[in-house]
Amino acid sequence: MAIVEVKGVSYTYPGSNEPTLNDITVSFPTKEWTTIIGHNGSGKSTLARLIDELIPTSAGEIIVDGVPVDAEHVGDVHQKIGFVFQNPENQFVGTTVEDDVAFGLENHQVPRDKMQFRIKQALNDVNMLEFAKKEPAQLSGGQKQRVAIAGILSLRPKILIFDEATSMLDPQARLNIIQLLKKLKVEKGFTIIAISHDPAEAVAGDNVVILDHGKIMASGKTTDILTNHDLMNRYNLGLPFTEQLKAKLKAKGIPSPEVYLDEEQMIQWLSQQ
Amino acid sequence: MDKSTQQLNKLIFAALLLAITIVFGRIFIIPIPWTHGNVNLCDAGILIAAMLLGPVYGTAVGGLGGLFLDLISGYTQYAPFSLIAHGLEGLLAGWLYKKAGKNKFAEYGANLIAILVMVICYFFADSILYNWVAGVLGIGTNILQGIVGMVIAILIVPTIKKRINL
Amino acid sequence: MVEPAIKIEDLSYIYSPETAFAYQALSNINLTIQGETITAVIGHTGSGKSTLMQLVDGLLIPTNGSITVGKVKVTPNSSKEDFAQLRNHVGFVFQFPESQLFADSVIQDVMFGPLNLGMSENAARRNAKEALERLSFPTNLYERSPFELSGGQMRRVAIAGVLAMDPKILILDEPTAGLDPNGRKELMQLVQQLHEEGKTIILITHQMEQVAEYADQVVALSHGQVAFNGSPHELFDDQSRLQKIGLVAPQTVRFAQKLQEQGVHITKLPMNVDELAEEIIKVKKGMTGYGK
Amino acid sequence: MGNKVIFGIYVPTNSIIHRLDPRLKFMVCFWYVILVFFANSVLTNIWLGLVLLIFMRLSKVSTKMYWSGIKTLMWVIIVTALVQLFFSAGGHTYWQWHFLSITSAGIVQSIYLILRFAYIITISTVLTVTTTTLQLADAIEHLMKPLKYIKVPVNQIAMMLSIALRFIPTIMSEVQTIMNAQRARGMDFSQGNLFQRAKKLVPVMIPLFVSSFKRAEELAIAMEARGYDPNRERTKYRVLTWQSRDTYALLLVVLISIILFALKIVF
Ligand SMILES: Nc1ncnc2c1ncn2[C@@H]1O[C@H](COP(=O)(O)OP(=O)(O)OP(=O)(O)O)[C@@H](O)[C@H]1O
Ligand SMILES: Nc1ncnc2c1ncn2[C@@H]1O[C@H](COP(=O)(O)OP(=O)(O)OP(=O)(O)O)[C@@H](O)[C@H]1O
Ligand SMILES: [Mg+2]
Ligand SMILES: [Mg+2]
Repeated sequence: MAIVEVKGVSYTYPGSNEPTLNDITVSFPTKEWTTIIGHNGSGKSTLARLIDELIPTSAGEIIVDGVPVDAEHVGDVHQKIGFVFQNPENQFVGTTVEDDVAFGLENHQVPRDKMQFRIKQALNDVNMLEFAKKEPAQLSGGQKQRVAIAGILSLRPKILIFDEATSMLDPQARLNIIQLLKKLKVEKGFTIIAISHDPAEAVAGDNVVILDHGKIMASGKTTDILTNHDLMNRYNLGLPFTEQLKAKLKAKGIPSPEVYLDEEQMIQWLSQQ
Repeated sequence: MDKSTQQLNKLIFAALLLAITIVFGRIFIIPIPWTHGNVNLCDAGILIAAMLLGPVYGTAVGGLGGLFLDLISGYTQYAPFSLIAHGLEGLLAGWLYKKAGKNKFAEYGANLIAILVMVICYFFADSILYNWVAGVLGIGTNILQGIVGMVIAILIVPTIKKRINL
Repeated sequence: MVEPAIKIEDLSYIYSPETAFAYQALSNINLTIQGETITAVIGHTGSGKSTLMQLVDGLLIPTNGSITVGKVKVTPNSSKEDFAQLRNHVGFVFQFPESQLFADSVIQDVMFGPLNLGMSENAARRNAKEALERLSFPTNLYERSPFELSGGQMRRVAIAGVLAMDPKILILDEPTAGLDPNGRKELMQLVQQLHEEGKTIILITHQMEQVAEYADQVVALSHGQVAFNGSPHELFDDQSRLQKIGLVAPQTVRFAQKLQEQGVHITKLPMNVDELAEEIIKVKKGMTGYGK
Repeated sequence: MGNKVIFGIYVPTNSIIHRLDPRLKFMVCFWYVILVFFANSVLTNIWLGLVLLIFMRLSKVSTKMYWSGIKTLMWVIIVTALVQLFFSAGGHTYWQWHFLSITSAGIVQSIYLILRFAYIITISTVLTVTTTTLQLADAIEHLMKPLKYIKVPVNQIAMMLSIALRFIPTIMSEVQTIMNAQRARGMDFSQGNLFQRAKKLVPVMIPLFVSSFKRAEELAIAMEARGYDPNRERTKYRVLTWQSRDTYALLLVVLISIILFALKIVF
């Protein structure tokens, strides 16, 4: 079952003479993690913004959890989708952490007496409860990104979209956020759409979609796509670490299993040889 | 882009220009030689906001900027006057600049009138709070501060306009 | 033997001293950086990397201690001219340098630095063109506004702006942040090339893979102090120390260490995937040879 | 993180004055300035001075802080007071030269004038050192509310102010970074006269405004994604609550005013 269906969508920015997205058809399965990868400028952010009605669809149709994405249903769509962006600084609206989480609740006209509980719960889910009174200048990038996640969790969406939400963080903070997402997916049953230009981040998900110059080039199970070295190299995406190793070993005459192996599995396989 | 998005973009940009104005007022403080006075660059921020976003946002950035700058710097007594002085400055700069069209001299004139009104407002503020002597003493630095702000605004507004599409 | 390019002695730095918000960002740093090498500066966020490098470029005045670059030495009491001297020797490419572009054309922006150094218009233009050529920046874009370029191109212009001042020492603060894998690869090749042309490079980075692959020397900061200073090999070899500084070894090293735990005998810590593959093959070949 | 940018002149001492409702402090501050206009006798001036001293003590903020507020305006105060001294007539004349004179009335008037400066500046400082920027903004927002009835878009103005406050530290460090980056390219900001220095800020301001515009675009999209619509009503999380201590403080101020007017009328 797909919770987000994109059918024949094209998009051209006003004032631009080339389409940024060209006849895109793709679906995102319920309660699974799908990663969209592609080079800088391939149209990833544009696609994500269309899904959340942040820019209006000009051609084609998008359905989110049974609701058509159009001007009439903006409120519904925003309610169903939580969106985290790349720059932690530019999405922190409140003057303190709790104010920032409250921002979305205020917009959705949640009464004040209900807010307190939901803010607390959301901050607790991302391990930031003790920072509730802090100002953004006192937080690191990774902490701000956690607050952004809490901000959308408090709105109880079904779908989370992450547009390169970890790309401005240091590796440790990045790892922490990915762990957090994995946990949320399993424990709360979210559907996750993550955007990245780093295939190493795709390994955390179930499915991968490759975007190149506004077209879908491939989509399928993560394990199938990432092991397809021809495909990955054709679009200049670089390979995840274990696949790089497999490629080098193969070139030196040591063939390894065709199926995708994560680090643990790879070590297992190597040490058993 | 649809209309409501554009409206929101403008509002947020105005908010950031307001932040810039307050920062300019607090950190770009240039002492004037031979006096104990100094000028700050908040007028640059206000004039730029007015020229980029027009009279409505010009008034908002000017008024709120002047008001807030006084409140956080410990000049609460001036706050209501600054609200009016810089609010009018932003209003006039935005409105007259629009009227000026592409005429360079009219643009300068618009800025000058805005500054002049600001200076007059402060003259009354000091006169009301203390006496006319204090009012007269303020004129020099206020004019200087306005002119410095105007020089900066006129130097950079054309360039910025090319780089952002409002 | 090249003489040390930078010598730092007992260096400390305090932000907003004598206020309620005073913050000691660096304490008691002692360091030597050799000429014509690539040195990586690493450490957790807020460890003081950018602060240290701004001191080396004479942008901040040390609270204590001294910095010597070539023949120039600065202390807390040095004159403004001395700090300016420091800046002539050292080029600093800030993080996201494209956000500092301002001029009407690419060439004008690159000329800004040389003109500030007092060069004539012609000399500045020559320098700017040379720098842009070295970065293989397309000639037909020289007169374009820098704001009409792609992200990767903007970054090249910004780096050219620093190179045009012809510094002997080049500091780069996370130069690959925000670029896709292809862009990252190209930029690191550029850094390598500058190093081969005789520049001393200091690279601030969070990417341990870059440290392993490119650095001759690593300086790890932790809470404003030098927690490690030596070769990448030494650093990644000692897991407990790494953990204490709050760092993780590159994937290849971690992978090799895990293999060792599983009883696979690896003799040399691999610094990149090629070396790792070679190590594994050595072990395999050894085993199969043994089997025969 | 040590990255707490010094901005206003707020001093965190958590005194009783710090804990009062900012709206109250606002009103009291302006009310006090109005009272100063009524102080034109020895007793009234002493009374207001005494009240002010008590406020200063209660705030637990060092006297140095208050003194620095007066110090910045010292020059203006001295010149104004001297003009008052030499140009006032009345009472006993001690000294005269052409149109300049020193009279007993002149001395008294200039002393009152100095006190007026000192009182007004100091009460302003009391408000600022005891109230955080955030509280000031909340107070302004609340005091603005009645303007709704004359069609002023109060909600939008409040949002503008709150976003501006949030981004002041961000913009401050951005300014510092851009300035440092241009200094690294050989720029010297501290040389030259007023206008030359202003001109040198162009390479700082252009990147700053361009990046602010990009920031605004991103921020607007992020806000829209979280359901923000400038034309729609919103509920409110942060509210100011009037405490009983605020009522007591208010009563005290009423008492202070009554005493002032009593002193004026009786003596
Ligand atoms: N607001 C806009 N107006 C006009 N063109 C735009 C706009 N936003 C993006 N584009 C263009 O559309 C194309 C796709 O942009 P998009 O942001 O979707 O790419 P992306 O895959 O997210 O890239 P990145 O990895 O750099 O984030 C680019 O060529 C970009 O220049
Ligand atoms: N202008 C400033 N005023 C006060 N404190 C500052 C200032 N700049 C930096 N700091 C503080 O000094 C410490 C060191 O900062 P620095 O920027 O050098 O760290 P860094 O190692 O470069 O971190 P990152 O990896 O995040 O870039 C941090 O705790 C920071 O908050
Ligand atoms: Mg994108
Ligand atoms: Mg740094």
